[in-house]
Amino acid sequence: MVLKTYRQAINEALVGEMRRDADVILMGEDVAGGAGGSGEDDAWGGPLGVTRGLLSEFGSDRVLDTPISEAGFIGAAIGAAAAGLRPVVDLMFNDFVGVCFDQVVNQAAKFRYMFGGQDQVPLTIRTMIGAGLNISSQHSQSLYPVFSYFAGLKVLVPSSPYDAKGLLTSAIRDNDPVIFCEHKLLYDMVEDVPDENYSIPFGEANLLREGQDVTIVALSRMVHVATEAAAVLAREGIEADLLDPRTTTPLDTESILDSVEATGRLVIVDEAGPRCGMASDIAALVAEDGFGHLRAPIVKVTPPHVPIPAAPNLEAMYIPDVARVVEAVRRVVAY
Amino acid sequence: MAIDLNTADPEALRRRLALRDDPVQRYRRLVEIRAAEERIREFHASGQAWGTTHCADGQEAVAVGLAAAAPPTDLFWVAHRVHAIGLALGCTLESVFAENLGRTTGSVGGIGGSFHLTDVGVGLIHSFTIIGTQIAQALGGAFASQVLDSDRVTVAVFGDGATNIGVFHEALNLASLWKAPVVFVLENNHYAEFTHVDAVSTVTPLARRADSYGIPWQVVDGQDVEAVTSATTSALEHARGGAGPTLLEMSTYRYLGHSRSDPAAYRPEGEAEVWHERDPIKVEAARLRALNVVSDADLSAIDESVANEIAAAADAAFSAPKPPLSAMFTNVWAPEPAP
Amino acid sequence: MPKWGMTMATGKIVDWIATEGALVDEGDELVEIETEKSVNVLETTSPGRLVRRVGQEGDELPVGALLGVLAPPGTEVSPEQIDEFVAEFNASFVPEVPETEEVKGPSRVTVDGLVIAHRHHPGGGPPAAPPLVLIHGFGGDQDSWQFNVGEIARDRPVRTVDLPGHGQSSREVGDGSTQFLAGILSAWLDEVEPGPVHLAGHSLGAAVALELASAREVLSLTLIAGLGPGTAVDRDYVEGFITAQRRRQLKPHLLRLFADERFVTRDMVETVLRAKRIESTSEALERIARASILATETEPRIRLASPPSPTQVIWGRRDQVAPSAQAEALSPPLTVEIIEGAGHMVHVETASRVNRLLRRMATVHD
Amino acid sequence: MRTMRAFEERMHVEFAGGGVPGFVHLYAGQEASAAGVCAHLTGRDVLLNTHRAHGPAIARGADIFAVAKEIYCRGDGLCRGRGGSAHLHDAANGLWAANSGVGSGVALGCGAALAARTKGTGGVAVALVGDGAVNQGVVSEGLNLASIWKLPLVVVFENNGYGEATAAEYAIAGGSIAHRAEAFGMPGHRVDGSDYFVVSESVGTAVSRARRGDGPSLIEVDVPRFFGHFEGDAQTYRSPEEAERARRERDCLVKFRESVISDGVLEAESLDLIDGEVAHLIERVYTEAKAAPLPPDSEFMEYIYADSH
Repeated sequence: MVLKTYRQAINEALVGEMRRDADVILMGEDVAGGAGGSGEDDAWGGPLGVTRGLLSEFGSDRVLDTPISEAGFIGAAIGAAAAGLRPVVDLMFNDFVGVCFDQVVNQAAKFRYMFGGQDQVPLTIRTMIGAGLNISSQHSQSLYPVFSYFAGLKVLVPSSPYDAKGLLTSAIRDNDPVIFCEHKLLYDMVEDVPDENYSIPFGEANLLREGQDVTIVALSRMVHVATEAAAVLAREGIEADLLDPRTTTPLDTESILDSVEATGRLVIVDEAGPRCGMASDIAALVAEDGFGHLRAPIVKVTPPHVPIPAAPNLEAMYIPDVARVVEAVRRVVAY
Repeated sequence: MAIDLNTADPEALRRRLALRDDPVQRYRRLVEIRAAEERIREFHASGQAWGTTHCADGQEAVAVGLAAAAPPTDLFWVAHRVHAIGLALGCTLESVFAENLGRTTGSVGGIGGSFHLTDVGVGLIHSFTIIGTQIAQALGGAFASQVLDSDRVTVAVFGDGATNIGVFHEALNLASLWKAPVVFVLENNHYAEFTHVDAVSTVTPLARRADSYGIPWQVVDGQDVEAVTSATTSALEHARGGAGPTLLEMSTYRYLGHSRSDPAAYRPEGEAEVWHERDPIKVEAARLRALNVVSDADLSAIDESVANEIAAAADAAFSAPKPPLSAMFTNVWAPEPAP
Repeated sequence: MPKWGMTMATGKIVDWIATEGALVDEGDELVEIETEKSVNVLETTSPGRLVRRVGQEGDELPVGALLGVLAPPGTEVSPEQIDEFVAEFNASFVPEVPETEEVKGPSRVTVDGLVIAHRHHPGGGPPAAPPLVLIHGFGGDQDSWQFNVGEIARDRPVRTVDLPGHGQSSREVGDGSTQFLAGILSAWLDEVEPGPVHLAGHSLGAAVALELASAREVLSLTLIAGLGPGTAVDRDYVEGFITAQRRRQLKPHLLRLFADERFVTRDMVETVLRAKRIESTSEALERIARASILATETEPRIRLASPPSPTQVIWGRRDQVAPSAQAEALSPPLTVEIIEGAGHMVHVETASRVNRLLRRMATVHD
Repeated sequence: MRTMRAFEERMHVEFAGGGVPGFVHLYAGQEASAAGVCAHLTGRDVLLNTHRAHGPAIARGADIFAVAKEIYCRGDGLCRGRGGSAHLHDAANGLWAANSGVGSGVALGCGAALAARTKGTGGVAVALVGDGAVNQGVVSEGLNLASIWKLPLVVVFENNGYGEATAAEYAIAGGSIAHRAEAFGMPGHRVDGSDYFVVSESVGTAVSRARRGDGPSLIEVDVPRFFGHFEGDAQTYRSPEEAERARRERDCLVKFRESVISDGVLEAESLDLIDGEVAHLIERVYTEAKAAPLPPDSEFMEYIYADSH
């Protein structure tokens, strides 16, 4: 058993795949940090140190610092992918997709489809999601529901170091554009992560806990909030089936529907906003295909429909917490 | 509904006007900015503030020179490294400290944080964390001046990193076509986050890019308040007179890392020391001494009075309340239009 | 309170099966105990009369705590004597701190170029006692002995190991034959345990154990749910297990390993999946399955007619993967135990019974 | 060039008669540009196409029947009916990503060039971009990337005078597109796009430079656009005489014919013969394309994701 951080797990997946396949390249702003300066070459290793050490092993032909020009370098990554490389490109904060939205949703997502399946875009976009650092609403959003809207993109929301390594490995090997959403509050979380390469298939929800009273579906960091809530509830005699979909496209609808069939109750915990999000998407799925099994209304535990405030006390109120999940479950169980 | 530009905090407005014709006040503001950022770093280091913060140590002359040159009716759209320019434009120490600490008396009530300072009353429209956004927005402000037939000039302040993003080029093209009353201020501190400017562009000086859009440009000594003030004054008048935009490249240097977590290991040994020799505070002190405007005792007195003000402002910021829950839901939407 | 599992710290009494005052014989079911990982029945290890049920149903007790008092057959004890015994026991009882070895992970050695993960459990018995080496089955790992190690280690050191292609050992499996696997384990034993050992293997591990017993000095041999090459095994199970990549595909196969579905917990499915996801695992399992499990061969019958060591065979009556009928035909010198109500994972489902059989076999042949 | 022209003239007629789905943008007038570019490209090179896609697709060697069928959104069209007129893409022939997102070709081209260099194929990428795209941020970002990474990329701006309906002169500050190259530290030239030989020479120099590893170049090709921005465009933003004059004075086919005859390279008869063959081919192409079936309903959900490897 080897305890590793989420950060190390991602780094290992990158190293593992770059060693395994010479077509894998890495690009983004400061992925090495220090290009062109006369100081250290790999001074930073990514804005949060995730890609540290890759430059020295793989060289500047495969680890490329880019200017601040997301539309340009993500477009270039798409082109390189279509031409046979497997670029892993760092979009830093997912909020920055605003400046390269066209490249991501009109180019990467549709390159294969609109050209009748002639090509593929084996591209991985790593990007940070999540609130909790008091850095306000242009650096704290969770936009995976936006990406999930677009057919042609695959969207991953790993909630643990083990999942991060396995899913990133699958993402790099996958032949489609994949958005890999790293929650910035998880980078220091540790877990047992094998040294070997391994891959986790897309579209398989992780079942973290088995119970018969309620189904809780939680995504990304909210998985940990829900886990804690489930432990509190278990002490009250309420046993939850806790599912982490891990990938929002493809979505493991079967596991969610099966679980709700057994429990009759559904609570969804999502850090993305309440409108047009994964919580509403999953609620709609169960309302359409699992209505007959429901014994209580579906409850979504999400932030309110507001931008994210920087003030620490307000941000804490914005992010769903254990108490809100516990309360929601009690409500559906008592219904 | 347009924003109301007449809501200046009287104290902030006084602070802004104080720089206009008073070199001693400019010197004092340089000192104040340096000390205030040091205090802000203490907030973070001690865990009283968290999130991140971007300091401008070494770049104070650019901030103070811009504020000294521009009348308070001109509007600034600036980058995330905003404490210096915010304080130069007049934001009070307390409002900057409180915003870093997430208090209601912060410049945006604690909702924005360190890098989103705003005080429209003194012309600080907003500070931006999405690189380059302010360049297009300032152009829009200039366009508004044209439509409204105002003699207001807008200023976009951005870093060297922003000159590679598309919106910089898009905005320069439009500004040139429209002869917009805007001044583009490229604050070249030589590093975009951790990457040296030479690694991400093949053109030197960067300002030469303006040629491709038919815009005049100039490289300015960003360590010297007087040089910045004088170049900016000309550019503002050029724009105000209807002659269109100018790109000013302020050559300066960031003493510290990109953000509070950055030790700046990517820089070569000795590089910072060279710039320290031309520290903007040193340069200005030497000038004032040479002109016999101040004595050494005056300079010490300034240091002391700044320190006292900072201590008082920090105390005030700490004693201000944290925002109530209702603040989270305020200003999501503009008020309903009047019937 | 028995110790079933290396990290087990406490157990909960679910149900007393034996009534107070009842005469019980070795192997009789005494009490049902729930741990974090399973519900299992504790069996009597020596005959006597259950004179006191100390722990009550619903009690959660630390490992080693007093569950009840058994008086030797034919002796009479007064309630006062029992009270005194209980008081004395409790006065001196200090709950043991659970082992942290599982958290540390297994040790690793390199044998013939392969990394082999293994654990040594010194236990509380005489250190010089010949150790028992446990070899897990196809697709499992050394942790599948977690309900057995603790009890057996009371008598003697226990060694567990991950076979090549399994657990945290190398994915290199040579030609996948039992000879190759046994060769690696023999080299491993040369390194860590050169002296005589007792040996037990489950399923594929039984085949490897039999091969190993022909190659080196083995004091006793226990074959659990497997007889070596030629054991009749359900082909669909083996192939389904290898190809399953997802929880929902794998679980039906794991359910076939047990008579009682409750053993197939979320944790178990996840653990197996995690091992299977490691690069090259499917290829390794495939190769082993082709060479060692699905190949048909009659030789073991001959070999078992005169086994290389004293040998016992243990099987679950309700084994759906390797039918127990094939054990019924065996005759002395083999001893054969077919356990009612247990499936293929007989050492997990009826851990207490299997532990008793393993301890006795080793003690008799030390 | 004759095939491109004939294809578009016929398309103009067919579109007016109905039956051509979607938006169609005709390339007529600009043929010397595509021909001049493609003359220097080999199989390992990539040409990034624009939404004014028909001409460059034909010039690059895509099957003209499949091109026509794609424009008619037929099942065996170049892109199986998923793309239509503006999205012609022929991976096997190094023709890429005709694109409605104007300017994207520069960024995508950077990627193609990066891949060629990383994989050591010796290939270059040529991105065609219209004058309307020159002010897109992604173009600036792509030019900068190509410059700092010294990519084997040639960016060819086909300046046909109008970005949709807006005059290039109105929309482009700084005097010319070629002048933009300075902002990115690369060579930039403006050439007469009605003269095939001029275009070809300029592109040839730039492609050789890229292939040598000396980095990117920018070429502004000044071309006339004979038709509107799209078919159905009444073109009220320009005087009727302007297009007429362009046809009269800046027709690359006329210039080519005059040039090769006066230089004694080809005889008028051989050129007439080619024109006749082309007319015959175009007739077959349109007959076949119109008769081809639409994509089967059963393939509705195909080509969204690649199969994993």
